[in-house]
Amino acid sequence: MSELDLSVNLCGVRLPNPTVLASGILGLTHKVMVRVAKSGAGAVTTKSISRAPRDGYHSPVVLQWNGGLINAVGLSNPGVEVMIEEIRAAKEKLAPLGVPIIASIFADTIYDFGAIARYVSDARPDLIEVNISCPNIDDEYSRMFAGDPYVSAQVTHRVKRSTDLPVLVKLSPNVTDIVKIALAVEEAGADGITAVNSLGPGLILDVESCRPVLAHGTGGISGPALRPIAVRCVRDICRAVKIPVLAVGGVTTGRDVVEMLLVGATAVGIGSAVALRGSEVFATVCRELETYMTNHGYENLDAFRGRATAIAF
Amino acid sequence: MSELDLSVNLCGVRLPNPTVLASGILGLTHKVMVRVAKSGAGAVTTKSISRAPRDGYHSPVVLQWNGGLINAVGLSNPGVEVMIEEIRAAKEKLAPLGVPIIASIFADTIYDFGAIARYVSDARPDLIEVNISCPNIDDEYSRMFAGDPYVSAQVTHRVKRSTDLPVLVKLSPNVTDIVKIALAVEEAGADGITAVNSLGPGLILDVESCRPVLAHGTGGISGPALRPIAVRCVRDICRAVKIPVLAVGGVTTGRDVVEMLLVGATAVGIGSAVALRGSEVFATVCRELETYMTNHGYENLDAFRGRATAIAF
Amino acid sequence: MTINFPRPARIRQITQESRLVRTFVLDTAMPGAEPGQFVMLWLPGVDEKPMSVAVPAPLTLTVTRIGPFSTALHQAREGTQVGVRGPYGHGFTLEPDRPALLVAGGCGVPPIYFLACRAVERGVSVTVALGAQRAGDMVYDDRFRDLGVELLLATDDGSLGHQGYVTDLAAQRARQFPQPPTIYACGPEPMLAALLRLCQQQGWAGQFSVERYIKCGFGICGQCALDGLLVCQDGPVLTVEQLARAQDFGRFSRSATGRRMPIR
Amino acid sequence: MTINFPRPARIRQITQESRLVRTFVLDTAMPGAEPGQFVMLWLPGVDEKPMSVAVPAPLTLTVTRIGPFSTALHQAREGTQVGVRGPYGHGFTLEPDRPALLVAGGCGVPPIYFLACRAVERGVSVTVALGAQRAGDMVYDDRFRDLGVELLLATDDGSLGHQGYVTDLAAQRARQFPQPPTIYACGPEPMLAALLRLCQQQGWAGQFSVERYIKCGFGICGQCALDGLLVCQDGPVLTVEQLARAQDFGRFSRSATGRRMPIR
Ligand SMILES: Cc1cc2nc3c(=O)[nH]c(=O)nc-3n(C[C@H](O)[C@H](O)[C@@H](O)COP(=O)(O)OP(=O)(O)OC[C@H]3O[C@@H](n4cnc5c(N)ncnc54)[C@H](O)[C@@H]3O)c2cc1C
Ligand SMILES: Cc1cc2nc3c(=O)[nH]c(=O)nc-3n(C[C@H](O)[C@H](O)[C@@H](O)COP(=O)(O)OP(=O)(O)OC[C@H]3O[C@@H](n4cnc5c(N)ncnc54)[C@H](O)[C@@H]3O)c2cc1C
Ligand SMILES: Cc1cc2nc3c(=O)[nH]c(=O)nc-3n(C[C@H](O)[C@H](O)[C@H](O)COP(=O)(O)O)c2cc1C
Ligand SMILES: Cc1cc2nc3c(=O)[nH]c(=O)nc-3n(C[C@H](O)[C@H](O)[C@H](O)COP(=O)(O)O)c2cc1C
Ligand code: FES
Ligand code: FES
Repeated sequence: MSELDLSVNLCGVRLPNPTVLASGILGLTHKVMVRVAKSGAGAVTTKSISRAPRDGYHSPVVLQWNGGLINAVGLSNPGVEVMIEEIRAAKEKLAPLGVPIIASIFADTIYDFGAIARYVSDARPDLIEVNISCPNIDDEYSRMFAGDPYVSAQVTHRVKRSTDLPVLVKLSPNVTDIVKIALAVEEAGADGITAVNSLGPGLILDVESCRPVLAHGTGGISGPALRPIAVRCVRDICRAVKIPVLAVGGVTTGRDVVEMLLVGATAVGIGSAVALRGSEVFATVCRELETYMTNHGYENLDAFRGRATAIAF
Repeated sequence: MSELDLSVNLCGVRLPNPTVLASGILGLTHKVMVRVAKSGAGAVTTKSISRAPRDGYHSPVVLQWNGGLINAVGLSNPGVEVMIEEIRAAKEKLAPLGVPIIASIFADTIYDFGAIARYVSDARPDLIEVNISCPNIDDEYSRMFAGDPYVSAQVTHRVKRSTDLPVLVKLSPNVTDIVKIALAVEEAGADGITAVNSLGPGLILDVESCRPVLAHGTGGISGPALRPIAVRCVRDICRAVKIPVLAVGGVTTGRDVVEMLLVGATAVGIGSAVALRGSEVFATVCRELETYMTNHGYENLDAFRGRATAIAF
Repeated sequence: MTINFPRPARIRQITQESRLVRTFVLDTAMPGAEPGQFVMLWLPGVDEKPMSVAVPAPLTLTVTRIGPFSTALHQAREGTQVGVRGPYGHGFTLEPDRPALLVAGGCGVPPIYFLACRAVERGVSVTVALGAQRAGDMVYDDRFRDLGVELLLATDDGSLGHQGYVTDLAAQRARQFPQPPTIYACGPEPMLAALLRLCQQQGWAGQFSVERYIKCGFGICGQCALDGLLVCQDGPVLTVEQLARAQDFGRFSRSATGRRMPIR
Repeated sequence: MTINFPRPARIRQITQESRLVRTFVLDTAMPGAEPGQFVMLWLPGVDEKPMSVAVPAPLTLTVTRIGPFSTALHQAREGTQVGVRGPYGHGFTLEPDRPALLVAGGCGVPPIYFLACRAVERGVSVTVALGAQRAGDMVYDDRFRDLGVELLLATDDGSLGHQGYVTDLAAQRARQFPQPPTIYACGPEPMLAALLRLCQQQGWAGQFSVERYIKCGFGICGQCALDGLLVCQDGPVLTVEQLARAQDFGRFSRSATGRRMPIR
């Protein structure tokens, strides 16, 4: 087993293994991010960072149902000034471990995306992930940036001009044609694509009180229920673009990591599975991945990445 | 319990209870549809009917995963000439039971939707459901009609002019803004809306053979994984339109029926749950619904329909 | 519980049974499968078809080469990966108190072999009648002999055993039974239809395994309808009483579109 | 298993404990809950907040009116519908071989009561020290008296029991124990910080229940971070050793945004 090489090159950044802590999961404070890295993640992503601090919505903000999680956190975060300190502190501890940190950013205007990218770059995260795809902010910002190829490209442009760091743009599955958006952000200079954000939004009621169970009302669907949709999105995007894809959505087991790699993903984000299998999920999933590789005689991930896309279907 | 009235008026048609066999589930032959009605469904829908017979895709065409079903049947059906005989035979047996039959139709051109609606009307089903939202035909027809408000309205127009029967238009959750489509078909004269068809499409691989598990590759997601998305779609549509909504998507228990009614649905389709709970699911779900009504002192469905939409959220 | 999702498995052993028939032993099992139940056998990239369980552990399927799927399967080698889901359907119910006559023709032989094995395990003595066109098409006859059951063979050309229809041979033998027998049968529908008439005339009990076009296998698609019955769930094994009420039995089957087609 | 989804329940009984404190008995139970664990209590249309289990069956919660949520809850009537999920977190672990000193202040009293009940059930004798600002703010003292445990009371103004800090009272009593005690404590963080220093000086063991801003309750959102610890999962009960390593303990908490805020 020690012969297996799980490492990944994501936009020029080396990850010791393909599992990435997804944005919004535990990524608020440096000590917790370091703990997740020590428990086996190949990279960690911060919670999405806005210019000003945000309280987020009232609770419940995230619940578990039989398909996974439903969340409307409201992008709560302490704002970029606080978060760059967390990133700096995290990076200091993560660099010796060889685990990169991805700073997730979001803003409510195209212009602000640039400003915050510049700000965050000061803290030297290894990558920037641009969250244009949160499904829970529609009422606030009137629409999701990732719903429109032109707007998505504009945001990408602006961020690229504001940083020298590699930039991932995070897309939404809640669009009629995700490939169109992927091509637009690639064309606009994105170094990679993160696909996907949570699905929906969805709505679950408490039928006794006739109220939505989330305080916000609707919420994004993640976890196992999202997986087949995410796999299809990643497959479609990988077929269409040349830049690497960080695949996120419902990944819970080593088998699910393999599935994402088979359709062409470079690395694989894990979020909701932390609720299902604990923060050990990264190490566990890597062990399961190694078992698959051993059974098939693969020594590294390139040996099978994209194999399913090679078979025409 | 015998005091409870579960009956429903769907576009002027009386259903003894709000549960409707969804299109594509068992609805191919009259004797099986009669059996489903006898086992408790308030209405039955035929498999979607095309002009010419269709073999559908190779197998597997439908599988079960932990979130529900995934299917790409390829709209197999024996064609309208055969199906109108099935509808006639079914209607003869269903009418005495007081269970209406809904004829689901689809076509590959706007024009053909009209032709097939006219043809099907000869067999006097109680309602016509216009399937413009199958997620599995993209490659064939280059796009889904339900993805575009203008095209959806055109189809609705054409069908309305070709029949005197009440017309339901079946929408897709795979659009950026389902309310826009709902408003367009209402404006075009639809008597009601069926929401929603299956989600995605999604993709599940067999990681051993690196092949999709469905012969077609991708497939529509239905069952529990779809429910929160369907509830949100139904809520959004019921807020926006005045015509009745037949809510479909993941309904498996009486609680789920209540949830759909609370967000404003008039009746509730059940498909995948037949795999989970057998064809007795209709009777079972009605019993569960009655328990809820008894606990809350409701004597009929109007007593609580739309109650969650009344509470602003 | 039945898992409605293909489980990967590999072909471990292939045996040529006759010119058109091969037996495939897989490296997996279908514990709990009953005689008469079937699995859905998936050839990735090709198709998926219903196949009767011949032996549940290791899972053994006997397949007649007849069209694209079975031809592709016959081209498979040991080690080829397939997928299986099931077991599906309602199987045979052995009635231990009546003489049991098992009748099989064509690709109906494997499930009848499974039933014979079960009978022997339970100490129920059975008579088996197998039919084929000619000697070279007869399959599984030595397996039955190894089981030690009474075995009657019939071929159309008389090249092996009795010359004529297996149904006639079976009828003849059944009339000698001290008590009215139960007929357990699997084979082409005309054969089953003849047996149904026989059972009706004689007042014998019968359980026949019927084929209809199977897509889902778990009662969702409605494709396998035989009148109001779903062959994938209510069948494939149906009783004489059920079949007597099914107007299409022996007359009409359904194609992949669902269209009714006359049989033969 | 913990269900991370609010289960509907109704308020069956409400008791006024003091001017700002009410106890709510629900028509549901949290079987398997351990002392120190908490539930998320949902008021539909209002908010959801963590509340320590005071009694697991019927589920009983004691709530101090402090802000919008607790005020809305205090306005609830018998019959009001709420939702509960849990139990969450890591509770107290009774060490039966050492003298047990239970210290509580403010809204820390209910979980300490649950722990005292558990100790009495197990035959472990415990000493309980409760603190409040004045006599009218003291809650649960008669419940502890009914349990028959040794009870020490302290108020800031001396209007009930000892005048001064409950921490001093507790320290004084603990020094009289024949063996080094374990301190089990719940209350305001400055009180816990004082107890931590005491334990460190004296070499006593300690388990303290700590509050941080809780959103998810099941280790997903990271909001409850205390250094590298997640209070909703690793806590709320943490050991003296864990807290000694947590640089923020007693100094910084986090707001709903996740921003570090100085305590007091
Ligand atoms: C319950 C059941 C058990 C079966 N068990 C066996 C078995 O143990 N061994 C065996 O060789 N065959 C068995 N069959 C038949 C087998 O599934 C088909 O013959 C299949 O192999 C044909 O596929 P093909 O592509 O080779 O031929 P095709 O050219 O596609 O079909 C040839 C004929 O096979 C039948 N057929 C095709 N597809 C299906 C389908 N999806 N469902 C039912 N019938 C179909 C039709 O009558 C068709 O005319 C069984 C069928 C059923 C319904
Ligand atoms: C593990 C745990 C157990 C608790 N048990 C009890 C209990 O048994 N009885 C009781 O009265 N209170 C308990 N609390 C505190 C309680 O959750 C809050 O005080 C809540 O009632 C405040 O809500 P509010 O809207 O009334 O006040 P707000 O004005 O919103 O807040 C007042 C103060 O309460 C705290 N608080 C607010 N929201 C939260 C939150 N989501 N998580 C943690 N702290 C918060 C903050 O310190 C805040 O400054 C517990 C807290 C934790 C962490
Ligand atoms: C509680 C929660 C909070 C999230 N917050 C963010 C966020 O701040 N920014 C973001 O880009 N994605 C956010 N997401 C989406 C995840 O990063 C991820 O894309 C999604 O959950 C799908 O992956 P999963 O199925 O592995 O959870 C959040 C998801 C959850 C469950
Ligand atoms: C096997 C299968 C076949 C289907 N075929 C059709 C169809 O022919 N026409 C149609 O409008 N919807 C079809 N659907 C969609 C269902 O009618 C329904 O909208 C969807 O499955 C969601 O409901 P459910 O979660 O209750 O299954 C099909 C669904 C399944 C699972
Ligand atoms: S094969 Fe689908 S219902 Fe029987
Ligand atoms: S409250 Fe969310 S991780 Fe602890």
